[in-house]
Amino acid sequence: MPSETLEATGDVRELSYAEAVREALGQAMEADERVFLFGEDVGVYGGAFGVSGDLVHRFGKERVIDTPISELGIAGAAVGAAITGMRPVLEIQFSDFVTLAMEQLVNQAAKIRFMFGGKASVPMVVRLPGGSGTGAAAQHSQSLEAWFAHVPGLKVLQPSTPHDAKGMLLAAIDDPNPVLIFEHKLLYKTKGHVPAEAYRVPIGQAAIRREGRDITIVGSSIMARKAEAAAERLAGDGISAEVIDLRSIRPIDFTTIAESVRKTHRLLVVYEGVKTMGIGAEISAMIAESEVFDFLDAPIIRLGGADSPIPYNPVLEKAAVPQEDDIVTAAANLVRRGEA
Amino acid sequence: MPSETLEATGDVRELSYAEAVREALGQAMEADERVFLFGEDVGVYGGAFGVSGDLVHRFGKERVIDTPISELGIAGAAVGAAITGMRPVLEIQFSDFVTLAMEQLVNQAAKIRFMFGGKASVPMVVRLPGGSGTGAAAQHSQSLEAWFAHVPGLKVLQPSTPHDAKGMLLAAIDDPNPVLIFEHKLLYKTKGHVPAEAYRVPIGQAAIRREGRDITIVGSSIMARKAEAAAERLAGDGISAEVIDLRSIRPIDFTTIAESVRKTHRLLVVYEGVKTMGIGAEISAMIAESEVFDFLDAPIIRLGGADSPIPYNPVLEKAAVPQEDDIVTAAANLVRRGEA
Amino acid sequence: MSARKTDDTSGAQRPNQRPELAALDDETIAGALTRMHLIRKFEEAAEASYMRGLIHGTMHLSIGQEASAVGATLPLEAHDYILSTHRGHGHCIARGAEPKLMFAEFFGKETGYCKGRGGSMHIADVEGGNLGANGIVGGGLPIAVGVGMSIKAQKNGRVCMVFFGDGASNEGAFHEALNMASIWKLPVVFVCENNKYGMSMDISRAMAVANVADRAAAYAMPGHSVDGNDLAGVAAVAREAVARARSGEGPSLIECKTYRWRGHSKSDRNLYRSKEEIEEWRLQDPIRRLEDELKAHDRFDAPSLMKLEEDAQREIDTAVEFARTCPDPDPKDLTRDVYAI
Amino acid sequence: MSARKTDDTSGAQRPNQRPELAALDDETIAGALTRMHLIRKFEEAAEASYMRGLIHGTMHLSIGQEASAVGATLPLEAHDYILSTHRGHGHCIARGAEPKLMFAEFFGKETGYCKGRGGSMHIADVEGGNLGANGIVGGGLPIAVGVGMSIKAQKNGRVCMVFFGDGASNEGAFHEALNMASIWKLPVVFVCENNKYGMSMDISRAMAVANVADRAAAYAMPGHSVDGNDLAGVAAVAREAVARARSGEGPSLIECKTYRWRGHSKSDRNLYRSKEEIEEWRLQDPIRRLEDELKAHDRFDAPSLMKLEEDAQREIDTAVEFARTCPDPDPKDLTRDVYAI
Ligand SMILES: Cc1ncc(C[n+]2csc(CCOP(=O)(O)OP(=O)(O)O)c2C)c(N)n1
Ligand SMILES: Cc1ncc(C[n+]2csc(CCOP(=O)(O)OP(=O)(O)O)c2C)c(N)n1
Ligand SMILES: [Mg+2]
Ligand SMILES: [Mg+2]
Repeated sequence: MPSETLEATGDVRELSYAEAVREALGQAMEADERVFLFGEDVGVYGGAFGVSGDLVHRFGKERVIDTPISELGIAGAAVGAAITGMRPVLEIQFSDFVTLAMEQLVNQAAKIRFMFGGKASVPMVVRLPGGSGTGAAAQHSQSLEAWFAHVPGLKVLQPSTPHDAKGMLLAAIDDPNPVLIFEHKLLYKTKGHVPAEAYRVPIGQAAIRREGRDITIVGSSIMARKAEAAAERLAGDGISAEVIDLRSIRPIDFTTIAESVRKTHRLLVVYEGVKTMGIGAEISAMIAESEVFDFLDAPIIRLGGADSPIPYNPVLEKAAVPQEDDIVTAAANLVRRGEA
Repeated sequence: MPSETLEATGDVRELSYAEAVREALGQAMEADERVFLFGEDVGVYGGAFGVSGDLVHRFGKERVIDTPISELGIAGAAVGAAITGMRPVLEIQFSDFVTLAMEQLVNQAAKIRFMFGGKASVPMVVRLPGGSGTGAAAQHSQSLEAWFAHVPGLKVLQPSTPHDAKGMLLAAIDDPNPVLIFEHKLLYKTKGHVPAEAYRVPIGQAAIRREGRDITIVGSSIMARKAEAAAERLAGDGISAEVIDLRSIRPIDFTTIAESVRKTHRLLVVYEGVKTMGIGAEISAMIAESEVFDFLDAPIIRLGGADSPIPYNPVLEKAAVPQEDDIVTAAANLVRRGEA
Repeated sequence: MSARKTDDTSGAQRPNQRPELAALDDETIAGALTRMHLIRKFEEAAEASYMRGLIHGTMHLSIGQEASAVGATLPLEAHDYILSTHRGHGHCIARGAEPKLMFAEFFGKETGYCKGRGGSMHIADVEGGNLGANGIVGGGLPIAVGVGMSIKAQKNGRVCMVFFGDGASNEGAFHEALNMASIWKLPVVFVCENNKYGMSMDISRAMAVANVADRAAAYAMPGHSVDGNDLAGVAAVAREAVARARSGEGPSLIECKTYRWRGHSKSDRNLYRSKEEIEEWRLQDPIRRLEDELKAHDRFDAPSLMKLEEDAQREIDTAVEFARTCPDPDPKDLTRDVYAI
Repeated sequence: MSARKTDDTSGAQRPNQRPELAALDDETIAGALTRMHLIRKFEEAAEASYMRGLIHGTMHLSIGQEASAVGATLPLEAHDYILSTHRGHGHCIARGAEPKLMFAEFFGKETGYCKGRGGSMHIADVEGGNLGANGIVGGGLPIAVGVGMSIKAQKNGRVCMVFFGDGASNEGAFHEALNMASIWKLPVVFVCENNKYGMSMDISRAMAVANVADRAAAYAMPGHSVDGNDLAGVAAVAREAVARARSGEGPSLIECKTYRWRGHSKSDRNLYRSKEEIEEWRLQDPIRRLEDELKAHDRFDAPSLMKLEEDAQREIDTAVEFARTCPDPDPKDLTRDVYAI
């Protein structure tokens, strides 16, 4: 994880992704009494994925608030708290349940500032654990981030490392706009170096995880990690892949991607959400309509989720989203195609 | 409207888009007693846009059902009716309010068949008036169809002519899957030739509205009509534009678009939804990753909605979505760029 | 109008009057009447502007409902919050908004409350404690919960009053919001303006209980059903609910039974109700009722009442003129207000 | 067990017994007990399978809640519908599902009820009247309204029973669904299994009323709160609600007060409740309570009760074995069941 060690300063420990998120929450609440955490079972239960952990014991029930099972209501409560001076951080227990809260996030949170002529702001953060791989089936495994990338007024993040999980959450809490953070459930237990201080990772900047010459692989969330692993294997086959971790999907860091493609002439985009209308479509389209188009030596290939809900059976479940092997194969084909 | 006169047989009248939808509803209800219509104010009020009109008087209150203002509930009711033998047609008064019904449409309607191993089907239709241009501001003017094109299990249509409005609605009612139909509010009063019989326009087929050589313009919903008008003007400037009316955005008729681009070597996609992550992203990406890529002589350009909520002020409102002039300019630039 | 004034007498000096009316001193009454006139005239001018093509979108007029907007907000203090609805002009004016800035918004002008971005359905004045109208039926209800959470966390002693319609009370948002406000004892006052219809849907077809206030029982909160065309009655109930909220005892649900004289919006052909019904309710005009009662008790004479009305008309006329001459927004600023920096 | 049998005696032949128990003849009781055992054994085997790594995802066990699933469904007829929840194994079995096909689903096999696509949280048997478990809390409630609309339109005399938890009753979906079922007098029975917690949230923290059934008042529908660990009591209340639904009088809300012995799901460390509380509720074991009562009235002797339990255990053991040996789905069929053709 080169970029992490690069960005780290001061006291650096190994933390899990979940611990990194918790540390950010704790530091934000310590630093700013406007910050509070709420959601279903974030209190004594410690969060469905153990993210909030002991925070309720550290900050009390007034600042780590268990809510009833009322997703629309709690999203609206975040909006109300945000426009009146608080900095709410809301956890939607599984991102799939955000389907119940779309009204408040899309019609209210995203639009209030604009509708009010810039005279209000809505500084709220929503954390949304998502993704497949846990055998939780179709209603607990979705990757819905693309929807929100379509909504002006929102910011949407997908940190893939413990380092970014902490730094981007702190940046999101500082941000005067509504920010949604999609956290892949399979990442919670992954470990990485995390500085102890309260640092920020700027919103809207992709990270180059590995430099390369032959192909650019843009991955988001867990797919950035899979792309890194795939790049390692591709190197063994003599293919030099540049790996970009998208990190922010609204706004998207077009410049970093464009510069890379200008150099490698080939682009592969990997994401877990359903391929059709997933975030890779936007990245592909951005490149295809830019001046970088002229630098492309091959079609822009997307690897995304299958055209099906996420199945329960683990074999099917794996088949439904891109795997490391798929990335290796697609990248190798693309490089060879360009050479042929 | 060449394709309409081409497809029409038998008794053909001029009807408005709204009348065509109503005729389809009436014919479906006459032919099949499983079909019923429900939604807010679809009864004696006749629908917020007058679409259901007198249907309650023709079919009675048991089949044209006014509902309370409970969007999540009525979407769920459609699911329940569909899986137990009915053919519900639900109107969501403004498509913006579908934000309240996402759970039932996305987690239930779209996934039930799959989650149940193919042992159930969910034959329901949801009609969603959408789009800007009526001064209804940010919460009553959205174009949210791209979200649903991202959801396997759904079908999503955007008919742009009275002919298609009728024929696609009848096809949707026949379809054993959940079908969402986004109707642009500004189209309701537009007129066109509509055959009297109960014909079907197949789901998943785009329509070539005008043949051309220099550039392919794909438009969806009202933008298909604007593209037609723009093509007429472009012809005056010696540019021969092929205009494709997308009509169906899930599934998308890739073949028709690909064949056209293979011929014209240039692609412009026009849609009203927010440009970022709008349906044009998918069309662009589909082409950019296909063999057609090698036929492209210029970048794929998208014209979509601005990166803002829809404003109230009419001047701003117009500026927020592509206009005929924008299409003419973009197409001309693209053709010239390819030639330079 | 400040709330402190309204409590000065407890009606001791006005023994013949019912206590709800007696509780309001003359200054308060004059202020309330002025606002009711302003609302009525605002709506009439809005309608006229629509006819003259000055307005682009649709609008929802609250003529006939003035007592509920003005009465409910009467006990609020300057720093309290309101959240309003699609039928929100009345709430805005009741909360003290300036009609000229409202008209500017209505006409889509850069000088409007929302710089022409919001229009009729989104008028807000966050600084002034009006957290906004809402185009989504029931949309303000969950937001009110969060405002209540803010107030509690900030211990600033404020109250949040959220308006909604009878139709809105069938939205899931209603249920979730009232439940949360109740379990957390938030300082929120839920004011349902039951005007008998959600668009074309008669309340008796839309719900099985007789009163929206009956639903308070599901949240163990007080529910009051009140004649919504009686300014003094509404104010009395609101005073109790606001006091309860402010003292930390939790939320209340108030139902104001009233009626909108106009159609739901401009597309309404009134097919779902009878002329007779409309006529009957016009006889319950909340402004005339209050004026008549005041005259009967000799608290105001006809000329002074007339003056209040004429002053209001003048303010509205000036407001329309102001708004008409204001500049449109510049299209190059389209995305300016999307994100805060 | 058919519902007709349960009504044959009205307890005339069993005068010493409370009427709820007397109303159930021996065959009915034996059938009900068998199902309760099957549920308990199913859950235990599910848990064991999880420990042995045979199961991929999570699961929600209903041990301790058997009387509510079996009692509520007892009055249903073969063609009636149920809709279930994430904690739905019990409802499935109560409705007559075959444990071996349930286990096959649970193990993700092609032979499972959902061909391995759904898993524990989505077991359905549409042909058999089970319209599916649901991973979304409260997700089945609005669907039940539509099922009720179908029944009414088709005039087929069926009833739809929808299960949900205490936590689910704070979802907006609850409110919208109960309201619609009520205004349209739909043949729906709403059965809330109040096991005191929504995951870690104690019901007393999640709502301000004492009983979920109290909320029925907001929809002018009968609300019954019943000891959910008393099979006969639950069945009696359900019989009344089902009869009411079937006769066109409309929906009812039944609240079964019960308790889940296990954690919410496998990740639960029971930090929000005490060992003592769990112990207390274990003493209220719905199966032992019923057995004891039957023995006290000499309706069944110990050996025959033992036999019912052993038979159930055998069926479950066989079911697990069957399921283990079934084939996995073929990845090439991934998208086969997405669309109907
Ligand atoms: C979520 C949502 N559903 C539907 C509408 C369309 N609509 C606007 S106002 C209205 C009626 C609202 O009735 P009520 O709450 O009683 O308020 P009233 O209009 O009577 O003041 C409807 C259906 C909407 N704006 N938002
Ligand atoms: C909409 C939604 N929100 C949250 C969850 C996560 N979740 C699953 S079960 C559960 C608790 C449900 O409580 P209750 O309704 O009382 O049912 P119980 O688990 O007690 O049977 C929660 C929060 C979910 N599945 N769906
Ligand atoms: Mg109303
Ligand atoms: Mg529970």
